[in-house]
Amino acid sequence: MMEKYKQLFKSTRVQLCLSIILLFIFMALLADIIAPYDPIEIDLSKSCNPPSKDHLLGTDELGRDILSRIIYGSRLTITISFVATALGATAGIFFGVISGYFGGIVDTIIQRITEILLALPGFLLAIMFVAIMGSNLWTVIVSVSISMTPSFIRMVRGLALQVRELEYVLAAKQLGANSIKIMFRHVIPNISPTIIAQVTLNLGTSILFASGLGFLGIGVPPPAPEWGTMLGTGRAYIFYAPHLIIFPGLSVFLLVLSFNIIGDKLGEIIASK
Amino acid sequence: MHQNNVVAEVKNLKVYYDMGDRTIRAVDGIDFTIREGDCFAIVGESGSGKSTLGLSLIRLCPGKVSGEIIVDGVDLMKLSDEEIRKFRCSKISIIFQEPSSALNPVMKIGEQLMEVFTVHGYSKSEAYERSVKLLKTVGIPEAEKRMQSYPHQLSGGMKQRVIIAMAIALNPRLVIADEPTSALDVTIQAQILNLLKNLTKSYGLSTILITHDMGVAAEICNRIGIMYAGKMVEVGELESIFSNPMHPYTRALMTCIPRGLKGLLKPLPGHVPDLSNPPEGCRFHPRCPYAKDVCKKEEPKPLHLDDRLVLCHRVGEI
Amino acid sequence: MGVKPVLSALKYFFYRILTLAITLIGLVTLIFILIRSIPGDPARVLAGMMASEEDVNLIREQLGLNQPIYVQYFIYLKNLFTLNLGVSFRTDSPVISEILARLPNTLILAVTSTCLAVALGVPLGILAASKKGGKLDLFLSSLSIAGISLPIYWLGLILILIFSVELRILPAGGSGTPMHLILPTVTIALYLMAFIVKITKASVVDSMEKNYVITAKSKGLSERTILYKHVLRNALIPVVTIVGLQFGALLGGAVITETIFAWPGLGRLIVDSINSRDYPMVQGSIFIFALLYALVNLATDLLYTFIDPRVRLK
Amino acid sequence: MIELVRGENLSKSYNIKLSLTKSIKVKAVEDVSLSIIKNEVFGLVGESGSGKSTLGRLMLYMERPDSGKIIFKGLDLSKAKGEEVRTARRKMQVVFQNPDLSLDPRMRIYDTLKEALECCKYKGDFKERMKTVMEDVGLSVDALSMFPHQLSGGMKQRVALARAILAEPEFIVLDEPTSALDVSVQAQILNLLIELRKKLNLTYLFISHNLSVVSYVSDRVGVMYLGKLLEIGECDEVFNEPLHPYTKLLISSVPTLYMAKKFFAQNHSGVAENGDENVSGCRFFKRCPYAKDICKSKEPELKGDKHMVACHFA
Repeated sequence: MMEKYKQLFKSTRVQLCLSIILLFIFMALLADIIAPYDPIEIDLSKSCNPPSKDHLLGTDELGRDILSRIIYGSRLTITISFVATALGATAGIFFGVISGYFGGIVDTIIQRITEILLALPGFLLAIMFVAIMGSNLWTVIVSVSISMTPSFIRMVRGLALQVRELEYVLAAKQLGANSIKIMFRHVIPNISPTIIAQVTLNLGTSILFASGLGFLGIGVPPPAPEWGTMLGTGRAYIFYAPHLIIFPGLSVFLLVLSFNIIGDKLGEIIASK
Repeated sequence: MHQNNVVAEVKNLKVYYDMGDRTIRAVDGIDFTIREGDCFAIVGESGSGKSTLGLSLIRLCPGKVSGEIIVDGVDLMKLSDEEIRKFRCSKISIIFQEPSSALNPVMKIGEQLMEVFTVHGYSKSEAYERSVKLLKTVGIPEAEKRMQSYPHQLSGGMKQRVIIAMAIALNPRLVIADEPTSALDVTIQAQILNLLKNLTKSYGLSTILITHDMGVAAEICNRIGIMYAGKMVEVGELESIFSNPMHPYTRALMTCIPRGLKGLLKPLPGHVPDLSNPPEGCRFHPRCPYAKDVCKKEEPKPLHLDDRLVLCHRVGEI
Repeated sequence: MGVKPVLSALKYFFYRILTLAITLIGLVTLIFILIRSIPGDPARVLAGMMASEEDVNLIREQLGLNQPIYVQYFIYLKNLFTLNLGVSFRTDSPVISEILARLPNTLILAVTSTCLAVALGVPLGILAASKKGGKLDLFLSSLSIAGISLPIYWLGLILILIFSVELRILPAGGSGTPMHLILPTVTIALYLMAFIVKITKASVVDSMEKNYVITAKSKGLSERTILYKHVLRNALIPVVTIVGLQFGALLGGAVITETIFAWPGLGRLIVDSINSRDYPMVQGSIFIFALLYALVNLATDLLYTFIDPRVRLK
Repeated sequence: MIELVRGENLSKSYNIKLSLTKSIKVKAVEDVSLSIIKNEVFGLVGESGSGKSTLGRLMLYMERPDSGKIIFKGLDLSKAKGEEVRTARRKMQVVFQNPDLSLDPRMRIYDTLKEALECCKYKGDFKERMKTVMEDVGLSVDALSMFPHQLSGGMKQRVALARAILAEPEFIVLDEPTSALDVSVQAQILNLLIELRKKLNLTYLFISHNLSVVSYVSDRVGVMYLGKLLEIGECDEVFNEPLHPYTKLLISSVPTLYMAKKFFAQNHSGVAENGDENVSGCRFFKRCPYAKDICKSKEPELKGDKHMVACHFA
């Protein structure tokens, strides 16, 4: 198995994508040091300046440095993406494994709830939650994670259903191993490759969802330099200051693309068994 | 003994798979001849290269194939893609192991069967008539109704009958059957073997039966070739091989099979070698109870004794 | 067809309608609980902070908030399923009529973009699969993964930048003429097409490795015939299903696209209502979205049973 | 003759989905009683769908029967307490058909065996015990540090056997233990099984579709067909003088190295079908050349003293 993962890092495309992701994480961690300007301070005299020596990516409608806002924004984006995915995946694995492994009434209840959440397309579900709960960083994180949980439960449940019927699990049961041990020792490790691939793809999707909410004006509220929110406010100036929308969108695109390429490659490697 | 016409001749056939860092020599220099009316069994364990051999004979093998495959006087290796296409099914056809995956699940049986005729120039109506007749020949009841069925509506044995029907549709010179009954239950296996036996007789077909089961070979074949690690180690008439196996591997195969006799079996130690790195000299020597120094160093040359061919240094000594 | 198979198909259909209804009830129950669980007076929440005391009282009356919680719940359910979705705070007109006025616009957008995406995506996916490993495949696959990763709101803005700001050949937003339809359609279609290329290619490649392809080759069929006659018939079954499901998901994507292009559809209605805290409208449009989504999924499932003989209703 | 395990009137059925609306109940095992004597090898033969594997799993109490009971050394498992059942099940171990699925691919052999010892709450030195067991099954201690994919099929089956005997069982169900192996390796495993049984005083239930293998290892055999035991008796007797027409068909179907008489098999053309087990009479009725009216209407009982058969005309 390890050799398979080594194969992943050998691909130049994956190396490139990993560097992009690391670059953004690095920006998020060191934003205070590397950002040239304060991301929130308003200077109306510099409103909508095009890229220049002083402001490499230009300034926005309120005269704030876009580069600094993107650097600080990576903090929000990376946080939202990792926390929301971690929450969604944990809930998905927890309920999915329980549902698939134990079956019975627990399974039925979890399945019905999953179906209810799947009654709306993921993005609309996220919109519904922020609409009701209000918009701030945490409601965005929770909404995005809830929107990815049901499909995660479905996937994990399916995998767990397969593994629980496998001979080595049956043999362990016959020896008297208890269910918790079997879950942690056999079920979860053996479905983990597929989960890892899915998590990687979800990291990308959660960025799209979170910044999509921001774009609609119901995500992380201004003045926070969230990329989607920047796009949403910047689009009013599209006719004379296109740089306001080009760079935040490009950041979203690069990060999502990187996660998607790695996730795809992981999926390919798992399938090549 | 046989003065019959030669239907197929395979000379120095090699099939290599290039795996990047290593080469798997699945078939490594095999010769044999099929005469009219022959049913030739190729017997071997998994990893012996027997299925690769079967696929390469009809030029469907993804590996690198070299040597000569002469069927009906034509060397298949020299044919263009277009020519080999026309050759398939009309002169040489194949029956696969898994009847459930060999048929297209979303096409009707009739459509799949008629295709064999239409692609080789028959009209639609003629194809239909012949297909129905064919289904009756292979023992499928209610043939007209079955033409409209989808594969999942048929049992495994019935599907295999359909596949056999496709293989014999154009009355080819040579039919290759690759483990045709391994996926079937034993009572169904008996029915299918019986069908194959009858068809060979009534159609005058020549067949190659690839199998891991000596019993199946004994059931319907008249000649037999034993494969081990990409080599054909012994070839001869069925009865003579069974009464007097010369190669130690052939002997081992026969003593490995429980035959209702009590007392311990004499198993072979070890397992089939890795074909990307086969042993030096005779490939069987690490498992052979009679191996001597020469077996470890030199590859044995084919030895012809009457109608028999053996690949062993120690023929006659053991 | 006899009577029995028809009955069994009907039974299946009713079973699906029933589960659909249960799921929808579940969803609206969830919304009910969520709204009630927000701290404060639900009537005040629903009316918004700016509303007058009169308005709040009116809402309290409308929703039966003076009555016990279970009575409220049943009133709420009854109202939803009779499509009595309340009155908009913003426009004072019934929610359902506003929604019905917008719905056709959303559907037009979804249908045109799906058609465009399928018409381009499926052939390109097949092309990529048939040249698997080659340069064309690499190009198409890269394009497809890039398309899936593109934020749809950014793509829309970039298209406006090119075609409306720079080239000045297409309107940046609004509706009314076919010209207005082009940019939103292309925006959605590009994303969907990227997705369709990906799954079509995967499905075709998968089918090409199946044993029946070898059987077909052994019959003497040409590669071309095998691709069109054998492989595609199998490979396109999952594609149809996934496109159906994506069509439903498109309704979600419509929220963004309609906002970018000021397209007067249901998606933009939701966003506008959220921003103006028009809760009856939000609730009503989400309910209608869920209903539509469920119906599209149901239709997809039925279509699937129709095209795949293995699950065909007997 | 001491009885070790007894199954009384065991039944087990599964729901199988045929299409979206239709599902049927397949009676995998129906009203089967089987008593296994200490130290014997009981061979269970049958074709696919005969229910032989299900019966094996029921005997292990791995699956709970729908009705009927399992009695292990005088203890009725359906009435026993949880801990008693666990202890009893530990004394009944299993080796499965597929060597690739028998071992967790992500665990080293050492960890697989360690898990078994932990489950049995083994008090002694783990390393020592593993060493003995590995020797018993003919593997070198070096294999302990390997992952399953580094071992050949035969070696994996040996590890599976090692895991089973670590629990010091009295009864082992061998579910097609050699069917996935090559004949030369199969012979090794069969000999090992015979050896271990003598050495460790084991009792086997040996399940296989391969008659020659069963006849090689078994003392007694049972023949199953569509969920029913049709014949039970001493191995030699059943194979040399089969009483049930199905047993006769089965035996004459086996391709042998001798040119045996094939009359019966050649003149037979039926298939076991789903649903055949639901007929009111004998389940072999449709395929049986000797069938009379009574066979259609009345189900024959399994009768006899030592050599039992379920046929009206035996």
